[in-house]
Amino acid sequence: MKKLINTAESVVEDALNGMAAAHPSLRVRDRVVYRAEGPRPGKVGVVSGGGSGHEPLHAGFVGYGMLDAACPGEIFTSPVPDQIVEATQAVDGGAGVLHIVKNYTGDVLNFEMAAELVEDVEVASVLVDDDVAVQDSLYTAGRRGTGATLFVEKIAGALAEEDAPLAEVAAVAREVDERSRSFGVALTSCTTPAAGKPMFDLPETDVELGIGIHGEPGRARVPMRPARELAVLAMEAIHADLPLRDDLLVMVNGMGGTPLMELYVVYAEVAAFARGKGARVTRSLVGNYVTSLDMQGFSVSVCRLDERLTRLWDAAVETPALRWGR
Amino acid sequence: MKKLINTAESVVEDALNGMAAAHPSLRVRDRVVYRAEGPRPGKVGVVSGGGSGHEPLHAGFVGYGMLDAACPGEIFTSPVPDQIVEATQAVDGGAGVLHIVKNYTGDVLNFEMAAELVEDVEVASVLVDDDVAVQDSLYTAGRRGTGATLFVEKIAGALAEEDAPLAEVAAVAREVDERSRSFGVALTSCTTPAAGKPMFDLPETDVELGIGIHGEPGRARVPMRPARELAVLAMEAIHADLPLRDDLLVMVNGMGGTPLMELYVVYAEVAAFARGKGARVTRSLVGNYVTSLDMQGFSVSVCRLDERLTRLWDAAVETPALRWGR
Amino acid sequence: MNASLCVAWFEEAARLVHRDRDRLTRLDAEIGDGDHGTNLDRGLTEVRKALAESPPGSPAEVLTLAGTTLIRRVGGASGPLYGSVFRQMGKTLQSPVTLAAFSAAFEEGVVAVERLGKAALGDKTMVDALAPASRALALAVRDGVGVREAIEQAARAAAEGAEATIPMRARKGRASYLGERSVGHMDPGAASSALFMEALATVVREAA
Amino acid sequence: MNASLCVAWFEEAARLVHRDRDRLTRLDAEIGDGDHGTNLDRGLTEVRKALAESPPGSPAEVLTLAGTTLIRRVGGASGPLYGSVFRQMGKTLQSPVTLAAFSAAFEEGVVAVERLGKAALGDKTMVDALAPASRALALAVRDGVGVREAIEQAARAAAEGAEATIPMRARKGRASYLGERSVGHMDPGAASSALFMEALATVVREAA
Ligand SMILES: Nc1ncnc2c1ncn2[C@@H]1O[C@H](COP(=O)(O)OP(=O)(O)O)[C@@H](O)[C@H]1O
Ligand SMILES: Nc1ncnc2c1ncn2[C@@H]1O[C@H](COP(=O)(O)OP(=O)(O)O)[C@@H](O)[C@H]1O
Ligand SMILES: [Mg+2]
Ligand SMILES: [Mg+2]
Ligand SMILES: [Mg+2]
Ligand SMILES: [Mg+2]
Repeated sequence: MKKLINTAESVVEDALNGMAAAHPSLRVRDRVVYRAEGPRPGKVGVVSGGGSGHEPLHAGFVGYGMLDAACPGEIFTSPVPDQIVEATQAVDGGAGVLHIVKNYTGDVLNFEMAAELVEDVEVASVLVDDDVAVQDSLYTAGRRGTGATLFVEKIAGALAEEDAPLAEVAAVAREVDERSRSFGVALTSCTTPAAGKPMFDLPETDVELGIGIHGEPGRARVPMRPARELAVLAMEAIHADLPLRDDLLVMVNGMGGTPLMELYVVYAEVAAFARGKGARVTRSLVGNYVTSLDMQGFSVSVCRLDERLTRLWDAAVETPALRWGR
Repeated sequence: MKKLINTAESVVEDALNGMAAAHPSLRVRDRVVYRAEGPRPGKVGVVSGGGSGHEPLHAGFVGYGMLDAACPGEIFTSPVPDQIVEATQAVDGGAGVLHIVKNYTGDVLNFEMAAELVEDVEVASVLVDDDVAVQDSLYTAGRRGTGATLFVEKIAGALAEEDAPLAEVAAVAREVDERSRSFGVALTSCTTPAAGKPMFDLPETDVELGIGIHGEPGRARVPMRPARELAVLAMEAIHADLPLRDDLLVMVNGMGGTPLMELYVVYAEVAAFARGKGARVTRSLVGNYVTSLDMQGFSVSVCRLDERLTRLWDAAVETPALRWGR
Repeated sequence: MNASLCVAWFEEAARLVHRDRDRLTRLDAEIGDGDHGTNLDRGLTEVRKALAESPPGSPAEVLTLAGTTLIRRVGGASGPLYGSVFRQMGKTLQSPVTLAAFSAAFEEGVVAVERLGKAALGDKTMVDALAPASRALALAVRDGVGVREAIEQAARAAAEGAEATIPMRARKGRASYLGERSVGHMDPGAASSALFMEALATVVREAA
Repeated sequence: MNASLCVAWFEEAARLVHRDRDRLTRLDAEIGDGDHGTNLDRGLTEVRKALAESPPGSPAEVLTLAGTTLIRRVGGASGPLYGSVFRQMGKTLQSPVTLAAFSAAFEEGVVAVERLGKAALGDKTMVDALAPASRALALAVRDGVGVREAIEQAARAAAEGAEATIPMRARKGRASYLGERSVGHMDPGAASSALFMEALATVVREAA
């Protein structure tokens, strides 16, 4: 394993220092990334967080029209309650704070504990659980939160920017989650700095279907096949759970080690699949947004838009990793 | 080798189809990527191009405030004169067209031939040659064009948007090139779809210093070391050639397979180095912009800004891969 | 049990977890996300530091400080879960700390985890090591077994419980995402729970 | 030499380059960017297609069409360079196509590459195979050597020229970026030039 790090122990800290240096619009303090300008009175604060290793998620989405603060944990490890409490109290502008939490046991527990500890701030929580590779049943921890987290953060952030009340911001976040589904495919494993070797061995001939964003193996291993077929497998899984129709927001997301060129190859197939089902892809995103360290592979996330969600998606956003309209 | 492609032969075509589908602001025709809205009368057209495999360069920089057209060749192969002639004639708004050419024999020859073939359009050419790893001497093809290509395209594009005449747009492009330097480090080789295996073998213990963006081996192979030391090696090479002072634009660029987190780790060290030399990093960019397929590694590009260049850098840009101000 | 024995427990646990860090991480890489060893190692290092900085006067205070530190420093699932075990133990431990008092508090700790994690025996989690350990302690108290022997039995039960997770199909935590593919691997949290009990057995044996 | 022999030349060259595509690409990966084999293979496939679609009436027209097609379809450095060789040959080839006329046109082609690429003998490029081949042809003409033997000598000179690039340090093209590290590898363009001459020798031999 070769990585551009100083030490495995310091990588999260070092990367945060880099972020702070690169983006004057951010302020990093005690392992929390804030908008430099601080909370705006009357605006609901939007806070998210989770393990590091998914960059630009979440810290890259701190800024106008999206998050007020992000709490990065150690690599693949959810943040601790203290960080979340700090962030929540710091971004409250008097209108309460929304926690956007990816549905993993660790994230859920730490955000819950934080919500209990927060003082004098109204907190609402939304769980993101968009990954159709996991059955939501009594026999699992429920569906994982993956790519749709970006959709939830963008759209909830846009509504918060309009000074909507906490209940409404939480409701739109929940609505986006309900209307979104994702599915991921890995060509290679990822390597955490601490482990120093790949999480799993994936031979040259095979791919993992239905992976998460923490280097967990997927639901099944199948022989490698052309991009077109992998894209169809992912889209079939999504379509089976959420029939694709009307207006769609589609993200083809790289897992961190996949070149943009390949993501565009996948996007062409994904868009063709959606068209084939009679749906319209009216908004799209192609790139590395919700990653898994150096993993090669992709995930597709789909959100069924309506007019209001489209408007909120289009609203101005100004963050290190997502920016338009200003 | 596992890649998200359909066939090695169709990868450039398939990716362009994906780009066209994903970005309504682009129009792709006969292997040229244009702004959908076409040329604006009175504006100098800005055209670039080169081998594919460096995405988002160049096609991802087509749009308001940057390129009018990009000509992608096959993987690592410069485009043919026909494409460049087509693009040049299509984007001319009557004020002439600037060719931004990375200094490689193939790019130079094909752009030169195209410039000769173009009819009724005034063409100016600017060579980008920013890579300090190559000695500019009688014994080489001259310095390679790498990361600074982005700086040249952005700043020349901004000036063209202000309806400056061709000579001025060409002059500012040349000025940016003269004020810019780059240096790259590879942790791994890259694999072209056609070759199907890594261009060179790089053991777990070593890195290549002074690499280009086509998977060429570098000038030297040295033992792997912490990010801090690699960043210092790159910055020393740049500083030796162009003393760092006053205001700097700094890009820490990933080679395609490097996670964003690691680039931020490098950025922190690069910024510290510049500060140590008494320079001010007033503008920065961290991400995968000028890549080499799936290669892991980074390059640093530095441009010594003045007030005018800063203003042009800050001017609105709206492309798939670089966007601010609108 | 006095405060210093309780401190020794966490020191020994920290030593064992540090020694087995890579094994725990590897177990977690197989069916989770490969951070359990580093998570607990980091957390127990912080616990040692906290205990050294302001040495608590009673076992209950040791447990509370350890639990709080784990919650504040680990993150992930195991931080809140282990943190809750020890905080709950600290909260409920009666003085003087007889075996019976310890056993009762331990059971409270296990119940806290079961509640927080909504996990039951057989879900392939740390509960599968902790609950058998608690049961062994309770049986030892009932049968009047000596402290040292009782703790040995609890440690054995935890180790066996961890082994027993291998054929299980996970129903909680990340491993549950794998469905059938989680079968055939030991749960990393169960493995670390067995280390906690082994550490306790060691310090009790050495104190005797 | 008539038009069909000239067409046969490009067909045989296309066959050899296709057969050796991976070798050429590997040579280019060692000191360049690993696309020379696919570049030329693609280009010569297009040349065959163009020649089949509108069969030219004279060797000069074959050469011009081949050169133009290479320029229009290959890209990279080798597209314009090889394209210029053949275009220049087509432009200057005198009728009837005697060995002397062919030799003169070939020399014009080589000069065109040297000028376009600003490359001289010893720079570790295709010139190091093409120039010796041209010299061998000229000497054969001077000495009144038969066509078949003359072309064999030119092919041998090209092959030896390609071999001779191995110890050279590159001064042109991508390989020049490597400095000292370019030593010890055959230049891919010189290797493909040797294939072009081998193809010519084969079709001339078979035509005899
Ligand atoms: N819901 C749960 N109830 C009880 N224990 C759980 C639960 N979820 C996970 N665990 C335990 O936590 C362990 C994983 O801890 P760790 O790897 O540190 O956290 P994470 O899963 O967040 O990466 C699992 O092996 C399991 O024993
Ligand atoms: N300036 C030059 N003059 C003559 N031949 C050159 C020159 N530059 C490159 N070449 C030849 O071109 C070959 C490389 O061709 P190719 O790989 O197809 O193009 P590229 O270098 O653009 O990838 C080299 O091996 C060399 O023989
Ligand atoms: Mg974790
Ligand atoms: Mg090339
Ligand atoms: Mg884990
Ligand atoms: Mg080449």
